[in-house]
Amino acid sequence: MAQMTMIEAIREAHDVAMAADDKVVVFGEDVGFFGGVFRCTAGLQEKYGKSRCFDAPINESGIVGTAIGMAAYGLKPVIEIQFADYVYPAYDQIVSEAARLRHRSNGDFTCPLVIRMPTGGGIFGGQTHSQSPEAIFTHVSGLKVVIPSNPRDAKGLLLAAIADPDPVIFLEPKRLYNGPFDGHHDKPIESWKKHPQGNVPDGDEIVPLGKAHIQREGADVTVLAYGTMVYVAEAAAKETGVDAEVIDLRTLMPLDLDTIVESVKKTGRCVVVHEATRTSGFGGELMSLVQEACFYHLEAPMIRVTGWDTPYPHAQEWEYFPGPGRVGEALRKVMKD
Amino acid sequence: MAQMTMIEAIREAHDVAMAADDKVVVFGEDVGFFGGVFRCTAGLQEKYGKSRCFDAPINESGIVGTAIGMAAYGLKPVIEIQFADYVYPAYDQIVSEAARLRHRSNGDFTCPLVIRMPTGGGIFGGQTHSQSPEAIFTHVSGLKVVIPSNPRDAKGLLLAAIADPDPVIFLEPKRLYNGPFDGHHDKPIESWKKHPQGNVPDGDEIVPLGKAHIQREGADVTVLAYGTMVYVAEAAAKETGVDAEVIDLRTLMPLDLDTIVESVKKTGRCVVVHEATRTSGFGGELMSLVQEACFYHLEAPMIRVTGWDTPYPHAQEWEYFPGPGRVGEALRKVMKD
Amino acid sequence: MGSDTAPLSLNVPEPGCRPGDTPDFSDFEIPRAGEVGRPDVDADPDAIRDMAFSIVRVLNKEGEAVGDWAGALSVDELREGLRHMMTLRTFDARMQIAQRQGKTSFYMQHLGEEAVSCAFARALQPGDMNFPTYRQAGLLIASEYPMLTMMNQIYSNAEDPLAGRQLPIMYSSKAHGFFSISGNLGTQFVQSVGWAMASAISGDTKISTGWIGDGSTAENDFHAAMVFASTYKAPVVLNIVNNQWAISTFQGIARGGVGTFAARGHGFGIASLRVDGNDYLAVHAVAKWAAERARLGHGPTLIEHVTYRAGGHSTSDDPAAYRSKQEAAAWPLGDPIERLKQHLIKIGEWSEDRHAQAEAEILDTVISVQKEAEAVGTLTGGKAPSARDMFEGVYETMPAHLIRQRQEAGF
Amino acid sequence: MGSDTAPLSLNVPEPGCRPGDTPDFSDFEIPRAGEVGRPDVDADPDAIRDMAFSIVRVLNKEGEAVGDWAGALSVDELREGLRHMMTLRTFDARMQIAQRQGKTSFYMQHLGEEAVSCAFARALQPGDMNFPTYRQAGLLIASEYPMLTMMNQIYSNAEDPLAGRQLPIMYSSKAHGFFSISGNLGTQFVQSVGWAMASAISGDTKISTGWIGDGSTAENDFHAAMVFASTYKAPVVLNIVNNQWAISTFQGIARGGVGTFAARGHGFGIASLRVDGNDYLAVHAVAKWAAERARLGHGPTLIEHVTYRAGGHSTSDDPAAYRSKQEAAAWPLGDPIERLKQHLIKIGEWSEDRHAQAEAEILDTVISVQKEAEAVGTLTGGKAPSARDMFEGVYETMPAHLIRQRQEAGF
Ligand SMILES: Cc1ncc(C[n+]2csc(CCOP(=O)(O)OP(=O)(O)O)c2C)c(N)n1
Ligand SMILES: Cc1ncc(C[n+]2csc(CCOP(=O)(O)OP(=O)(O)O)c2C)c(N)n1
Ligand SMILES: [Mg+2]
Ligand SMILES: [Mg+2]
Repeated sequence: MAQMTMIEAIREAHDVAMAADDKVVVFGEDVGFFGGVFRCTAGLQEKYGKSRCFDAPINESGIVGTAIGMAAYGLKPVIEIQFADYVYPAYDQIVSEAARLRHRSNGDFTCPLVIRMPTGGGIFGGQTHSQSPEAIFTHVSGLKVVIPSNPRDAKGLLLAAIADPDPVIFLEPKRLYNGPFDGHHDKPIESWKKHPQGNVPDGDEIVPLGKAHIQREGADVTVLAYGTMVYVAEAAAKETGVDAEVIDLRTLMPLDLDTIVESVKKTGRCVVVHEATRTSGFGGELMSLVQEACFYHLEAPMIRVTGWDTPYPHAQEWEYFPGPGRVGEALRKVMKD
Repeated sequence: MAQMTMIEAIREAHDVAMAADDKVVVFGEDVGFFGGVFRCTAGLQEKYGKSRCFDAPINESGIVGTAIGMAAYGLKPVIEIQFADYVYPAYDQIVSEAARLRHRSNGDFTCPLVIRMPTGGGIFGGQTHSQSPEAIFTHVSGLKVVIPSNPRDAKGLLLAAIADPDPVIFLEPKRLYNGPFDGHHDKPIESWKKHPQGNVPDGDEIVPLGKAHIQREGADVTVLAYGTMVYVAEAAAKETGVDAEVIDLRTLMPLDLDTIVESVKKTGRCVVVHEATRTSGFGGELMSLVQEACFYHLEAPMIRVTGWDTPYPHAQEWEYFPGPGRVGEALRKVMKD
Repeated sequence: MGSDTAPLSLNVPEPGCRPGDTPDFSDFEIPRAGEVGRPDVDADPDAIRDMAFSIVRVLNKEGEAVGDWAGALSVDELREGLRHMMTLRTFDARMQIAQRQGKTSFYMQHLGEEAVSCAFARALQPGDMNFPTYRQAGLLIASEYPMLTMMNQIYSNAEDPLAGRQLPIMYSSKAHGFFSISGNLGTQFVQSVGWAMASAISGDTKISTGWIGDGSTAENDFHAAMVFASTYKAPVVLNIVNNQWAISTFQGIARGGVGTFAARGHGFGIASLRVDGNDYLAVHAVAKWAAERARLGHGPTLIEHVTYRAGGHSTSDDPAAYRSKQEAAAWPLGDPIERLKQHLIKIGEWSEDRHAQAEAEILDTVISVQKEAEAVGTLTGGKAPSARDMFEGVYETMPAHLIRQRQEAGF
Repeated sequence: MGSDTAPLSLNVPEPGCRPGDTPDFSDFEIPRAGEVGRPDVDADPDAIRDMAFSIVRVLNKEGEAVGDWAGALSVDELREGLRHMMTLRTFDARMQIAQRQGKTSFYMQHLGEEAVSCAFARALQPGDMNFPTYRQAGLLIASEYPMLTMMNQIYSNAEDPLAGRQLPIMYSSKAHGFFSISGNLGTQFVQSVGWAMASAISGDTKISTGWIGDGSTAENDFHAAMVFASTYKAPVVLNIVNNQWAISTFQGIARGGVGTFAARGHGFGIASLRVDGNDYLAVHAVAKWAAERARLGHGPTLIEHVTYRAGGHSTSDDPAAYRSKQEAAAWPLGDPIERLKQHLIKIGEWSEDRHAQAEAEILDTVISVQKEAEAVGTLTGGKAPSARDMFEGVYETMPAHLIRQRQEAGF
């Protein structure tokens, strides 16, 4: 076990996977010599050589397109999109190609591929460094979608994603890279170095895809969250005193519906939190699944706390970001309804 | 008034708009000389000249990208993507540029642009001519999303979309181009030529964006549908004898929530139908909105009838397509719950 | 300047000839067969820039094979090549009819372009991988992929290797070096580069080929392929099949009526050349050169195959609506089957009689395979793939939500 | 061949020099100033292909303006140009510090590249439209856009013309012919082509310019711009600013270390040339030529501005981690301000004293504007844009769901 940041945990997952299997190759913009703008791949080129970790041209579509060809060849590309906001040029390659290859070729060709990207806001990155596009991936059959919320999970889930035989979208909440941010932007910054979830097992232990984690047990209301919102939800529960059960979904596709349903059946109430814009966000899917499975257990309308349906603003970041204030309000409301 | 197919109605909307305003320009793959693979723009080049209706290179991203530049200049481009399945290469231009231009420039530049595309299945088009990608657009702040289900609406909504000052995604259910298909693929094909909704007003009358249409009044259950599913839902109601109120949403963004809520409050039950894959489809959003607004009125769990979470298959088209059988089953079930 | 200058106007390129016009290819510059020399396979791309503006040709008007690029194939190989092209043409004709009879939903033929894929296939080695478009079935025919399997896929019957999931003709065969065709234009061009990079990363000796149509060179993935191929010197042969037409739009809409498609390689330092796509010998010779270049580590080649789409774009299309009916006959590079046949006759290795006999045999074979396929089923009758199967293969292991959906569907 | 051939390996281009190495630009071919002639503005792109492999230069080592491209600007214009560049550099330096002080979140400077945008601006006319990247603020400075407004935007304060919604430096000013910068690389290159097409469609006389960095030429939108510009002969000037580096990757990662970026135009029949981007006179002359060409209906031009990014990529970046600290000083094309200053001194129209005085005046002005802006507010203090405003302008008319959300937000 070692105490590390999420960046270090991600780097270590790469390292473990590359050491174990020389089919694992890593590339993306600035990931080679420099080790990535967030340093998640630092040291890998030096250790594994330029043909296993290299810089790519600034062409997200080409990065994914070539990685699909490599995956079809039999390699395991783990690629980085510099910010999730820049994944859209690659959307066609992901949707029309990576996601469908196994199905349309009846297993003749497959696409084991991990597409990593920093996601979410909270860093004054404005509209082009803050977006949370998970819903446009969860809608696509054939993709898996993972979003860790702490160093321990980041390492274990990334190892699981690399081992997975299918394409995995791996979203890294950049505001959590260095510490467990709870949305209180005016308080001192915390570090993973002292946080229990910053304690990361050595070796190649995976955290399985498709399993949620109960971040905080509670009896009164179930909060479904992922990424940065896990810590915001935890803070909101603490601050309001509402006995919320906070579930960190970890994998959005496939989703751990059993854990969700069990919790909601117990609490009878549900709040869904995400950073992404509300309409057609993954929260809509979550609420639908819950109402389908738990209709007769629900004691109050479910509530969504999300980013507003506007582009992500720069100056108004903290009015946009779903912080502990807004989540806390929802907790109080759902308990009153 | 004239009786026409949806193709003719769309062509006429172009014609009316181009005659009224020489800022309206039309382009896309094969839309110029040939008039489009579905013939929706036939005759326009001859009538308005090659600089107002022209063929484009096979580059969906470039088609949208140049159209954004034209819209910023002050023109009103109405462009065609040959099939909705081919819109993904243009997704970045749509999301990062068209949708955000007004907001990020604080109104300094705007993007009045209509992006038309045939959508949906039912024509044995396999995975690349059958998809329904509406949800990936409704998730994007700054876009409007329209989907007509009959010639009358197609003309009126397209005219409204062209008049709109913001970018509009205009989805045309290709299986409805020639007749009101109800999902009974083994029955003789019907034509718009005898259907009341094939009777299209002359002139420039618009059908406003953001207003749903109650296609069939009913007391027992509200069915939310759009595109081809409107006729499937109507057929299912007829065949099951369930007194369903079928709402044709017509515009998904902005959504006519008032009409929906009023209906569900009346019926206490709700079924949502779409062709798109289920997970993170627009149905999830609809069910969430309904539960948020009508929680205390709902007498049974809402049900989604949708395409399965697989790529759109070729040979298994009719097992995939949500036909009147599957919708009818949902109606019966929601009445029993 | 400014307000003093004349109003601007939009240039919209027009083909030389529309329905009713008389085709005129007199502007189309065709070098004599043998005129373009064969550089060494390690030639510096900058040293052979002129090849992007000329056309490699081997067969002359008299049916003789001339110049540096001639002589790579034996007579037996040439006769086999002829048989491949004839088989592809017959196969196409039968399937085109089958579609008209409602036995499948869709078909696309190769009429006039048979040499491109049939001759190319011969330059590759087992283990190499093609990333074809829908108009390179010759790669399968020439590598002895079973016609029966092709038909089963076209009919989406119970023996369809793709289980009915994919459109007809969007074949896939890893064993035959034929990557799964997607149907989205351009996407696979860059994947071929990735596959080649993977071979280089792995220290392997395999190469790959990418394929794209003239119209589809406009797609952005074309650029991605060029950027990655040149940056990493990938062992890939990138092929543009310029058959003059996309659907209703001519190649000028993809390149503005200036330059050549091959010249696109120059901005990337990629070796680029054009070849007479209706000349079996020329296509093969050029393919061999480029494959060797790639395999020896000299990097990518961009080949523009100059040919003509003599048939409709697909079964959904009637070309008489947008181009002259005489255009195909006026096409100056002739018909690939006819040209190879004449060459073989010229050198005394073939005759009209043997040709007629081969035609009849091939037709017989195709018909009998067709009967076999139809005995299994067609899109509208016989044994179909299972509906249950549609839920398989979305992921290696079926996740819970798909198991639930399959149950809901009742399969 | 095949199993007999040597294993392949991946070619990953490397810059000439990494931290610790001694920079060596001896391979970099620089023609003498005046060497490249000035063709007519209606020149056939094919006739001037060599221009894509050379560099248009006007100022020689002695500070003289020589050759065909010289003589386009008056002394007053040159002095004004010098002032623009000095203003941009001073502005950058102040804002870079302001970011370090936490007054804004982010900044990007132009150090070493000031000539490109400052000189280019002068070749345009009112009504023309630029589609810039984040590194062409000289277009604003040189067209007298108020510095105060720029700072208000950088500080996201209550007077920010973009209401705090957009990142600092992502300016927008229709009135000054400066299209709203998005921050996504490449996307706007093709939009500039669409804008130019619109001018042509409308029978207007306006032209547009597109801008892209060397690294960003790898983006697919570059291709879309080329395809549409060439097909429709759009009145657009497409500019590649090759400042040798993207973030940590050198230009070889975008072009494989072969060819030139300008040569990318050849495959499209687009007039293509390279210019000394650190030579104010050369940039202006070339820009004027290309603008005239576009305005007269002769179609697009692709210009590669050869320059060097002497500073960090942005305030988030420390270039010492990936390149030699000596590289900027070793850059053979020198510093644009220094070169224009020397030219003016050489022709007796400027002096070290006047220069020092101008420097002081400019700094004074910038500081006083900065005080004014800071009196309104910075990102972390003073008057901020309203939160309510974030909900405005998503659409022209606010739809019901946004009104509900704004209420929910409590604004
Ligand atoms: C991304 C995408 N856009 C559009 C289409 C529709 N489409 C299918 S084939 C075709 C024309 C292709 O022309 P070309 O590349 O010249 O190939 P050819 O058919 O001549 O071999 C078009 C526009 C598609 N399949 N995919
Ligand atoms: C689509 C997209 N991908 C990646 C980035 C991140 N990024 C911002 S600037 C930059 C480097 C650009 O280099 P270049 O084009 O040479 O421009 P320069 O900064 O040198 O002017 C990168 C990778 C982005 N902004 N947009
Ligand atoms: Mg073609
Ligand atoms: Mg650069």
